[in-house]
Amino acid sequence: MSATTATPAPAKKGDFSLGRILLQGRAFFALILIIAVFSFLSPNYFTLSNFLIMSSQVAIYGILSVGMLLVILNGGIDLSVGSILALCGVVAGAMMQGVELDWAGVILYPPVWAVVVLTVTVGAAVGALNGVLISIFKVPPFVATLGVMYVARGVALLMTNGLTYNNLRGNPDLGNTGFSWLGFNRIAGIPISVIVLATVAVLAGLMLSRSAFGRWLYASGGNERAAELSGVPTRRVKIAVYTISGALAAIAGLVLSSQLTSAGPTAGTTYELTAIAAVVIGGAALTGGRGTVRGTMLGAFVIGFLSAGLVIIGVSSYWQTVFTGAVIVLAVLMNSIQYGRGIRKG
Amino acid sequence: MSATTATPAPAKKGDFSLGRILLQGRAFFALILIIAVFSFLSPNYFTLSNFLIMSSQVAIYGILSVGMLLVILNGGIDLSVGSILALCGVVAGAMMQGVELDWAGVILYPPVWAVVVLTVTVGAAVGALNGVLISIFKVPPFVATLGVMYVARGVALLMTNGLTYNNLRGNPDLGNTGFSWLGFNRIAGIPISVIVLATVAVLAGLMLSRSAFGRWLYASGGNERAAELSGVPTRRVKIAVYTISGALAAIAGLVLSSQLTSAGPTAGTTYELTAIAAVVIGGAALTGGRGTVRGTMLGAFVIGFLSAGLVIIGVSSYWQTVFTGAVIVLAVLMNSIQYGRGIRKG
Amino acid sequence: MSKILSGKPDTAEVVLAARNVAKSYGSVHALKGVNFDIHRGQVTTLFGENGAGKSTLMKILSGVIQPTTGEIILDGQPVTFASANEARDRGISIIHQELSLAPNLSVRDNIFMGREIMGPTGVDFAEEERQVRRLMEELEEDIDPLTPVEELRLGQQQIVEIARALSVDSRILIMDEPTSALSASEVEVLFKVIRDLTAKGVSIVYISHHLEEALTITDHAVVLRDGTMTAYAPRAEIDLEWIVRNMVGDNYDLGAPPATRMGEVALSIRNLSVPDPAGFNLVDKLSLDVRAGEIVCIYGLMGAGRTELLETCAGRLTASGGEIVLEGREISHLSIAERIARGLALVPEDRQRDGLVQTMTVGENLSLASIGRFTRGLFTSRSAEKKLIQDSIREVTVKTSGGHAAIGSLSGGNQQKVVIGKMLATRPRVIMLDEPSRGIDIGAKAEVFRLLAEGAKQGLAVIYSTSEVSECLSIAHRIIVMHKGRISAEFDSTVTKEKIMAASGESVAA
Amino acid sequence: EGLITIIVNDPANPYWFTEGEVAKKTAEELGYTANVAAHRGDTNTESTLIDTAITNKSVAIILDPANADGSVGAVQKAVAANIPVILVNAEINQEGLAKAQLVSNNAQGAALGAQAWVETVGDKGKYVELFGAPSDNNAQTRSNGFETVLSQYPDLQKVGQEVANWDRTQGYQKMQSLLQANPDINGVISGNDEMALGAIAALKEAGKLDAVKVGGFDGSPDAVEAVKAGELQYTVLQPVAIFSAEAVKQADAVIKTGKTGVDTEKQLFDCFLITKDNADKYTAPFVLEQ
Ligand SMILES: Nc1ncnc2c1ncn2[C@@H]1O[C@H](COP(=O)(O)OP(=O)(O)OP(=O)(O)O)[C@@H](O)[C@H]1O
Ligand SMILES: Nc1ncnc2c1ncn2[C@@H]1O[C@H](COP(=O)(O)OP(=O)(O)OP(=O)(O)O)[C@@H](O)[C@H]1O
Ligand SMILES: O[C@@H]1[C@H](O)[C@H](O)CO[C@H]1O
Ligand SMILES: [Mg+2]
Ligand SMILES: [Mg+2]
Repeated sequence: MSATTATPAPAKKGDFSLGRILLQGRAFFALILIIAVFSFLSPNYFTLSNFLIMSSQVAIYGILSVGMLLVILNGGIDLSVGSILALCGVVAGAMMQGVELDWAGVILYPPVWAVVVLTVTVGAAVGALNGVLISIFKVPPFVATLGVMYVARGVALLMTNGLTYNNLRGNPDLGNTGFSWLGFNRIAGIPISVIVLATVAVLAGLMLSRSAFGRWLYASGGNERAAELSGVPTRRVKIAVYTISGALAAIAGLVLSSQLTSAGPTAGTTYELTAIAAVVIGGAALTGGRGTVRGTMLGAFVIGFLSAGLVIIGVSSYWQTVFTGAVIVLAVLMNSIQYGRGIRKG
Repeated sequence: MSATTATPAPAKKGDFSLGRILLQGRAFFALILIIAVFSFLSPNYFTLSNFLIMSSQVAIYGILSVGMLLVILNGGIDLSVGSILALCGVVAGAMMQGVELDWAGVILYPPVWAVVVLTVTVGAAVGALNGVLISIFKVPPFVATLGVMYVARGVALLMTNGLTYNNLRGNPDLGNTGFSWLGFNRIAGIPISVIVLATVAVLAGLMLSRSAFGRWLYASGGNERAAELSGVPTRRVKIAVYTISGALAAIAGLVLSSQLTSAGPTAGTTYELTAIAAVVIGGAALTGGRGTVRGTMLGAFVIGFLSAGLVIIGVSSYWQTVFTGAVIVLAVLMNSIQYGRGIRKG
Repeated sequence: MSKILSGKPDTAEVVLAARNVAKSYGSVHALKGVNFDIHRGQVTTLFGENGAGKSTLMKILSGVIQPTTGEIILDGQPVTFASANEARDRGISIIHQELSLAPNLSVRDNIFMGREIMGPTGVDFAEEERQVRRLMEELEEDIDPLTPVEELRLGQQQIVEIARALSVDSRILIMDEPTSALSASEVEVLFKVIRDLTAKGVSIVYISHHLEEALTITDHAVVLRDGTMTAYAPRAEIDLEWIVRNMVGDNYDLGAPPATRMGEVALSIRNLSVPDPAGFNLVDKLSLDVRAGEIVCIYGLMGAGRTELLETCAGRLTASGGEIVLEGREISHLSIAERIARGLALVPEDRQRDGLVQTMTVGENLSLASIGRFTRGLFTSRSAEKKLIQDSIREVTVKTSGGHAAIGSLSGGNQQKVVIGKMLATRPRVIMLDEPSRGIDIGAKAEVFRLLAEGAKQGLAVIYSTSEVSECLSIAHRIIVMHKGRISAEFDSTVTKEKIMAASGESVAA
Repeated sequence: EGLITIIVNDPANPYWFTEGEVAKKTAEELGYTANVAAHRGDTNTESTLIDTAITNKSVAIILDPANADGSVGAVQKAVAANIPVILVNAEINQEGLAKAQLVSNNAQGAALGAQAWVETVGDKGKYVELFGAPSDNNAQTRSNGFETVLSQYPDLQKVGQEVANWDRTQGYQKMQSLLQANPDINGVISGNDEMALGAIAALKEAGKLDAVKVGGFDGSPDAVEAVKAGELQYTVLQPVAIFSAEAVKQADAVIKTGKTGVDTEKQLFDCFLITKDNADKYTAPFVLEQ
């Protein structure tokens, strides 16, 4: 996932791995510091099993953050991801309960793969709605996604009448078991959710650094007009970006409801803020055009490892709130000090 | 509160009042429409007493929105207002309960005016912290205020240990009665909170349209570098703007705790989003430099009258969520269609 | 509608033509029915005042905007372009007047964005980089393809813009003021490239306010005025006087150094140094005194450090050593606002970035730096402000429908006048202008210089920087040449162009 | 007969959902019209809803208060407008305002739960507790009730307590971290069912559900399912269906006679234990056939 495209300082070919990482963001140090401090404070922190569990908690935020990164690179913001997560969880839940076809008088139980595909499609569609509002109807991203945030949440509540779908395990007789695989299984000891996160991150990283689409994304985030005049299909890029963000929110919703084996309409409230925080801690600029997947992953892990650590050492939930805020500001403060230097004003 | 400064289209002198209002924002139509529809649906909507009650509900959001408008005009955003509101409510509550001076072995009961002054000072100080982080340490506004949002909330929770202060009526023996005046009394039949809102709005409108500071604010929101080179003290303006926003959040906190005669640390959650929505529905641009107090007031009333109306006609709370989102998008969509026309890209 | 005032149509093949093209923005008629021909393998130059409609016409020919009425004829066939992309596919590309680069991307990414060279595993970065290196060699610029564009100075960014247009291999290349930020030697290189291109049959449209420079390259000249074509002629029939007469209807004169009474030293710069983060000094122990009533011109190549010198005096940058003394008082510790209040004003180089507040009206921009002048007590006085704005508009002759017009509706040159007017409204004792003539037409330029001369007669001290030698030889009493942060020579107004250029470290243009 | 305004906390929790539905149904059976609104724990929203109830000329308000201290003002306002208020599920810390406060006997329920919990977990070992929203008195009352019983067993050691705000996802995440900090626990006691269900998901994922026993509180349908499946040891049924209906009936009495017909303002409704043994008697949400 190296992204030559957007490293703040021009990177020479030689100093690839370490030097680059050190330079790239203080988020890396923040993470090391967090791990060191908590390992010192609790013997249970620095264990493989804890890292795996923490990573699987990070997975939800991490997947959202990757979508958020794309949106932010494009110069936008997506406040609706938490609601889309909930809506998609509920949609999946509804399908697992069976889709009643009134006119045919039958109840269909789609197989899990179909549930997954349909759910991701719903997420993508809601994301595309954001994209269309923003790129065609010129509604500012903050407002469009704020509106969709309310609407999606409301629809999720209406669909379930406020209640939570509980039975997502499926039924062998109906051929729709397997939903909990995402949340429960492990491959080579690694939780599936972590593997999903890694896959999403690697694909997004490749896309950003290797594909034409990636360059278009950075270009339209950096100067939309210039990009447009150079032949970048900026509108399509924008719609695509929000669509991807919506699809990733759907994936996060699937992972979360699989972990909980239940899906409720109030899930994911305020997750958009956490995702944005991860992206920004990871060194991306909210003005667009600057940021990397690697940074964002670091940001997500900083937040996840911090909050898990605070629970493990038994800090009161109020202090957890205070620390989270302080770390967000401090991590970004360090980042902006770094950006400030050596760059010509402009 | 007329603000020539930011009308999108060049306004001729003649068509002052009506034509201007009609042009200025579809928010006005949205408001009329909302009032018309609900008056039709419920006999209880179109009554003086209901308008006064609804206006006193709008007061809280309205006061926050005025602060938010200043911040947004300056090209920033303030996510911390909801938390500051809660923190200040709690601070006021704590003072009303008496300040224990351990070393002196006495409990001080400051008079209400002192409580008000001190609380507003606390709000202004937290706001100034935002301002300093943003202008001196160059932390992006979204992040700085997101961090402060968590920290302020956490501090409020810690101060009360999660509980709510109940007894804000004071005690005649202690000479600290009168706190509920803000929330309960009326002057000439108009609730004090509405009068506070009107005062805040008129002062802010005058400041924006007639004072040098107002001009500085629009200028630095429109192009900070150019403003700076024209002698605008852009840093001081920025700090001032966040300080005012913090102080207004404190005032909103006082009004709210006075209305409720109690102050809890979880008050005001997500109010920042409502305030932002009001500002944007009122025609301000999130990129800074464009917006008026009148528009923002219209935006706040649109949101307040809509949600009150939905409750009055007994729409389910899920549909309320859906409608709120839809109205936000639609109002802004109409606004951006208007902006889109006739303006040369920058 | 258009009248051919002189000359007859050239025999060379017309590849692209506009027929009766008109464009209106609401009540503004930017073009009022223009005919315009581009000939194969030749350079057609378009002259005209600011706001004459040159850029508008070019944007129409390159598909960026669509005409209100009229036709575009490509190779004899009427065509319509829905986008710049479509026009580019048909072999037409354009270098825009305002830079259109993504600052966050590297030079390579900017040149190839939207036109990626694809390899088996995605974008073929190596091939793109190779091509960029070749282009840079051709343009004789030492710019690394991987440098982020935001780290380049303006002139280099303009080179990138040119390289991007060249990389397309178009048949028709439109250049809208491509040299406004280039030095004379860079312009020379560009002209060499243009000659190579025309030799290969590429047709060029060239727009510039540097009239003499443009005359050295052009094959045909077309003059636009108020959205109408007023003259056409082949190279053989035109000279400077012809252009100016057709452009502004009158002859012009940049003026001569005014006879003023030189007073005390108004601004004294002593041993001033400004460091670059990279280590060297952008301004290197520079000393300069300017007296009241004196006009000083600073000439230098791109990167000579003029902008840094002036911005440091204005207070935007901090010096690492030395003193700035305004009328006998050291002002290094003062803020920008305080310096303005003491009578030191700067008209910045980049009007879009540093000069104008795009969200404000013409009037609000004009009054922005002198709010104190119309504030009574707590509040501003509407009538006093209005008067100030009207005076300013008259004084610097801004072509606008009035103070309430949106700043973006003005042409580039008129926007420039607003920036100058804004700083003059502060009633400065010393005014510094960084490249005040960038992108403004000859008439406006003459007006600006007349204004400065007027000011000087009343005791104003004037410092302006320029990259055009002829501007040094107009109203300046004294000409300073800067090179690598130092003063390399100092002349009085009787000096020749050649001497100035030699002192700047520039090879004298042919 | 007039409008009865019913204000619940957040219908996204099945408990409050039932509370609203039952109240509404009862009111309609008695010939009233009814609106159900939700304040979602925000005292300001609650105050707004009370305003609306006044505007709508409601004849009575059934309120599940948002905050023991913070809701006093809102209730006062309704009382000042001469609208009788009946509180359900949660209390306010002031008597004499509401006509009645109908709540489950949280202390009794907590004791009942803790007893059952000791029976399944045993009298020694380590456990953690999931705590509800601190703004709700019920959270502390239940926690105290648990403590009273469990502290009698010296070999039972509480090694952790986390606030999970009555929420399933938070219960899940907090449980995951608690498990890391205390891998050797053998019991979890939870202030409500939603948090317990979150904890169960975390335990399942960690493969520890067999070793760690979980107890819930509320008697929500999902929890009863979990009890039947053997994943949750028990849940304490709050008679919400009973007292919501009762609240409306008392409101009706107040409207018609001026009195609730019950002597005390605070009326406690005893909770019932649901275990595998009697889970089949759970016939409708929050209803246990006796
Ligand atoms: N989008 C627009 N909206 C309104 N007016 C416009 C717009 N674009 C151009 N104009 C007007 O059209 C006229 C022609 O502008 P144009 O940019 O073509 O001038 P130009 O000849 O290129 O001038 P310059 O030498 O300053 O670049 C000007 O009066 C300008 O104000
Ligand atoms: N001695 C030097 N060595 C290398 N680079 C230099 C040196 N001096 C200046 N530069 C480059 O030139 C830039 C200074 O450009 P600046 O804009 O100040 O020059 P200028 O004389 O104002 O030219 P312009 O006509 O562009 O305004 C610096 O940012 C730096 O990159
Ligand atoms: O008593 C109720 C229920 O336990 C619910 O689950 C959460 O809120 C409490 O007030
Ligand atoms: Mg032009
Ligand atoms: Mg310069």
